[in-house]
Amino acid sequence: MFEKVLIANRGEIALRIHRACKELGVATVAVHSTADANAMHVRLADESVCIGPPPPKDSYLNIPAIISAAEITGADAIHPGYGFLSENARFAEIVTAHNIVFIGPEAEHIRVMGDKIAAKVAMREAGVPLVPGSEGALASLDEARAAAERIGYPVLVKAAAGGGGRGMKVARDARELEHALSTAKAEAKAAFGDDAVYLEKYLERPRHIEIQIIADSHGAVAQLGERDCSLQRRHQKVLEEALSPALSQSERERIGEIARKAVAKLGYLGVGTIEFLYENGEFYFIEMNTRLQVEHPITEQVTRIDLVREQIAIAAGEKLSFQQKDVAFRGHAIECRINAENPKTFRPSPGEISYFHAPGGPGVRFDSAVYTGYRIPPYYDSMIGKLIVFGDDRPHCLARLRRALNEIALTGVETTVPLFVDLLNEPDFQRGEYHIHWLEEWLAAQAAG
Amino acid sequence: MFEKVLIANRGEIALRIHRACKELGVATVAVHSTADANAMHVRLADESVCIGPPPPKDSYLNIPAIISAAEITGADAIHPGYGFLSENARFAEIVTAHNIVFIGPEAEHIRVMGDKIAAKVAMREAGVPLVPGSEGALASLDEARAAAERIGYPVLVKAAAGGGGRGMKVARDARELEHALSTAKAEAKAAFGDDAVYLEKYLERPRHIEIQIIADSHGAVAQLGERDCSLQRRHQKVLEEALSPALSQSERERIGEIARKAVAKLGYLGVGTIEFLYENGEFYFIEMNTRLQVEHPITEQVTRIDLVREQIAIAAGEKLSFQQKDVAFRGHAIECRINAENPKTFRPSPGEISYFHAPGGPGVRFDSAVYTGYRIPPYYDSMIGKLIVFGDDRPHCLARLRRALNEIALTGVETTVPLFVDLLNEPDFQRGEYHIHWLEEWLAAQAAG
Amino acid sequence: MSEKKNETIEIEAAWIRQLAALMQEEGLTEIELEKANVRLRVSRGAQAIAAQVAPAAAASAGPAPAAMASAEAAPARPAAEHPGAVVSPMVGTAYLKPAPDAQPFVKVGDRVAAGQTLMIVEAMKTMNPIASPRDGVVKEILVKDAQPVEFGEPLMIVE
Amino acid sequence: MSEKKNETIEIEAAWIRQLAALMQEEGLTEIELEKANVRLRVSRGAQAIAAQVAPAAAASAGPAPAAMASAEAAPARPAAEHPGAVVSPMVGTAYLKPAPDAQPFVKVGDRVAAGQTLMIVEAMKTMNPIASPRDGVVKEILVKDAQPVEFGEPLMIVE
Repeated sequence: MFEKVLIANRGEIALRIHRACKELGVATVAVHSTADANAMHVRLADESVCIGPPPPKDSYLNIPAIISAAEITGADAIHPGYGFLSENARFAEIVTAHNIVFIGPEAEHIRVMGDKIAAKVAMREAGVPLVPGSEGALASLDEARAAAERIGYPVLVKAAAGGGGRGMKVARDARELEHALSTAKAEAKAAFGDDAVYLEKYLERPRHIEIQIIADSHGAVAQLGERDCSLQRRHQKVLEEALSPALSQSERERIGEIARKAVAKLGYLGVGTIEFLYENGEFYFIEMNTRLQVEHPITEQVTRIDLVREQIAIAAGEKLSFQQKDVAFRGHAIECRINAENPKTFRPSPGEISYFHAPGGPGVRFDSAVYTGYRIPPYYDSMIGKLIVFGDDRPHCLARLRRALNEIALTGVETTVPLFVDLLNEPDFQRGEYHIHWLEEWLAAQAAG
Repeated sequence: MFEKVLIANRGEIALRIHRACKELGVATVAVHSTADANAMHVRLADESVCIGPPPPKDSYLNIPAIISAAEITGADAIHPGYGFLSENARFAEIVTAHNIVFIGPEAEHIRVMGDKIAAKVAMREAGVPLVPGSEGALASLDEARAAAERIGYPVLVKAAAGGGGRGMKVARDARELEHALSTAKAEAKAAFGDDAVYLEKYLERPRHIEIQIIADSHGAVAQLGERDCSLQRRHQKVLEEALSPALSQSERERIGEIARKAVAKLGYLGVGTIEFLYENGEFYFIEMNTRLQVEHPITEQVTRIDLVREQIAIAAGEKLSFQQKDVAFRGHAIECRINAENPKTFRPSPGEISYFHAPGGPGVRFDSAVYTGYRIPPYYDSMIGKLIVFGDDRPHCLARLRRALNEIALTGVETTVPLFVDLLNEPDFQRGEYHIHWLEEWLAAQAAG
Repeated sequence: MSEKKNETIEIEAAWIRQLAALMQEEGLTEIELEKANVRLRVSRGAQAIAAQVAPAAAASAGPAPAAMASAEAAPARPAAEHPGAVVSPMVGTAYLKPAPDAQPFVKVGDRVAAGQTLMIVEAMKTMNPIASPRDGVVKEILVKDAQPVEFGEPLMIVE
Repeated sequence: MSEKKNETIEIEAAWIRQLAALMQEEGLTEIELEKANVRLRVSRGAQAIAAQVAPAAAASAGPAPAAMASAEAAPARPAAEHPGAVVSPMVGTAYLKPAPDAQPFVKVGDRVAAGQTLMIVEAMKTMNPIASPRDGVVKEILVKDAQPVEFGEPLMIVE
């Protein structure tokens, strides 16, 4: 195991990593910008180093400063958390070149998965389903019809040179296809000077389902089930559930096994997440995140596996502490991302937290780096805590979530707590019937009164 | 299920009950003394009623005031918590006579178990092992020898009329018995004017092992494993573990089954705890607590069963939500009772908590009713919170406990947090090798320097 | 002498007066003094209020139900501290009349004698007469007939 | 005499006045004093201050590691705010000499010109010369040779 780990991040994830290190008996180094000198992980860490001024590019994204901090403190590993440098292949290489262990996958895997096209190619080769489409441009209506039959309606006609929604038309059946094709071609010609179009499966109201995977350096690979992260606003996840209320047990096992096999084939190391769109029983690859995920705790709650501890142990060359057959799911977990924002307008509300009291009691975990008297700096994201609630089943989890939301005492800044209270009263949410557009539609309806 | 539950208690257990009620969708009534007007459970409850001045006899033990509060608020059940009126059979009867449900066992069971002798008789009849002894006074040395052979050495010669340690002598073998007998008789004669003595098995360094049981009104009875509460100071539990580091799996199953059968035979209702002394593989009944136990959360953590929720549901006539065969133990849990006391002298330290921040992260639960700005009233006990930590196994649990203790920020009053930090460094504790006298011996050694 | 000293708090009362005057003079908000086995804390306004406000503020700005207890308690406070307040000695139901169709025991403006029954608080089917603590006039009746009352809740102002 | 001394708080009253004056002068909000079996706490409340004080108190009074960051940072602050302070522009290792066996770039009392190299901060094998921001005299050198330095850490005072 490592002697000393440098945590190249801030906020709740820096604290989460610190906690895992302390439980492993590993010393911690907190690096921080001048704006975070009073942050909780800085106060709790064994050592701390100020690495730069508030702007991320000068501190949390400042590779030389972080490497220097590791060198002057003698850290033997760096944990990048999520965001910032966590998916920067060059950073991983530089860390390794300085004989420091990068707690994450190999740089090559970060690089491939960071490239949309390369990632899709790699995943297809590894047996992961993509959004089906025609191979290349369509030469004729007949070819389009054949492709659409193969893919299944509805289909989306897209300009090969396109972007921004122009040259995109939906066809719900063979009758609509001819018109969609000609309109898309005309628009594409007008917009891009190129009328080449192709077909893709059109997903109307998909869910966002992601599979947590973990692999050690001894060949063991496991999948830890899915998270349903369909409740999003502007492509930001707002609330996540594990397991998904929408998947059947056979769907769960099928996609989990696909993900596990793909990761094994890739020779991937550490924790990662394969994200899918899910509609009508089918899964379609979106991307793979080669790092710890914000919402990892809900997987921890339903599997009772400490992902950060496993991740660090794997980086230190240890074996996974469990096997796939030991992974059992129990109960239901939900995470709410509580932001310092107006719950209606989502305008950020930085400032001083004049009073804070965390919710407690059975089944409630609050991962947060804020405290009474903490001043939320305006330079970084607005998340102030993750409320993670576990229940015996989904109804119990919802009841507990309601009571936990009610217990949070936080004054001085606005928070999104009221949004979650409202969400709990919504029948669609109570039934687990939602998709990736649901939250924005619901917010729009709420705003309209 | 009930509509509205009155919580006839204060502090963390009042909050614990409030949380269980809210998760069941039940409204809560907090009753409180004038000293507790700003208590957290009072602030969170749906309704609150001030029932009297600070002294417990005028408020939390004031039966008419509590019944009146239930009547004016229309509560249909009363939860007594632990302490105060929780084991007062008369209170249970009065509550019932007012057509309010008492959330606990029937008055008769409270009464029997509250009487030391009656409890032993009932338990023996129900097949529970007691501390073996001679039946009645010993007529001769021969009779004493025969009894000692049957019981097994060491034995304790006790004055039948005795008390306070007078007329008590230990005999470690047959040779010592004659002298012990004559000395005890002489002392008994001198002290009580009666030289009748009897024999009992002498336990030198027993552990305190207790079995959590639960029974519904439909005949289902389950045992939820043991808690090891051997770390005590002045008969007060200080730290508890589930499961015990000392029991083998077969011992665990044997005593659990004995407890379960006894409770079934008694026709007991609700949650209860049968306490035993344990030495050399044998268990000896001490007493049965007919209420929720302070340390119930560690059982909740290793079984994932919400005891308070089950308790309330049972009182409402519902069936146990699980069967004995569903009870599985996973991982290890420890509870530290954190008191507002000097960690060396144990002198209470009431006053205002000028700053409080709870420990958090995975596997940590802090059941507490204190908050920043809370003034600990001098009228009640000094417990300010229960730190409950869960780990995959005991070493992991200890590592997590260490890091959680380190995170607690609490100023303004002294706390026993440093005691637990010291305890974690103690090899005997690390190995789980301790007994009911260990903590006091250790504290004495620490004090001696 | 030492016995007597422990039975009265005359000395301490004098200290409190002195400390209160000092607080005024020096613009202080709190003085704590521990001396000769006596511990005293004298406080005025700001600080004490801050301590009380913190939880209340947290509660009221937090989700709804938390605010209630303090909100309910708030209006009661001034009346309870009124020098003429008669407070309930128990939890129960206040009755202003001896029987549903009878006249009330007293009404606002009535002159009452010490010991005279002002109302009844019923608890567990027992009728507890509330006696006037002094001779005076009923200035205000703070509860309605058949209203539930808490311990310490002001019932009436008699001056 | 000693009895009488214990019955009045004249001495303590004088202390309180003195402490109040000190609080005023020094802009303090609270003083605690324990002396000759007397424990005194005098405070002048301000809610805002209470809120700011809290986290620092929590850190220092809480379990050990929490105290560290603030304890370490504390002494650095005055020097960093000194108008003549030259602070480190990066994390790294400070070197006072161009080579292990060479003379230091500057020593206390030296007169330096703006732009003159005062020391080197090495980060990732790169030697970064630290130039004097002004003409002046080296008043103080705050780091040792080969000492690790943080971003913003004061290295030298040049006035």
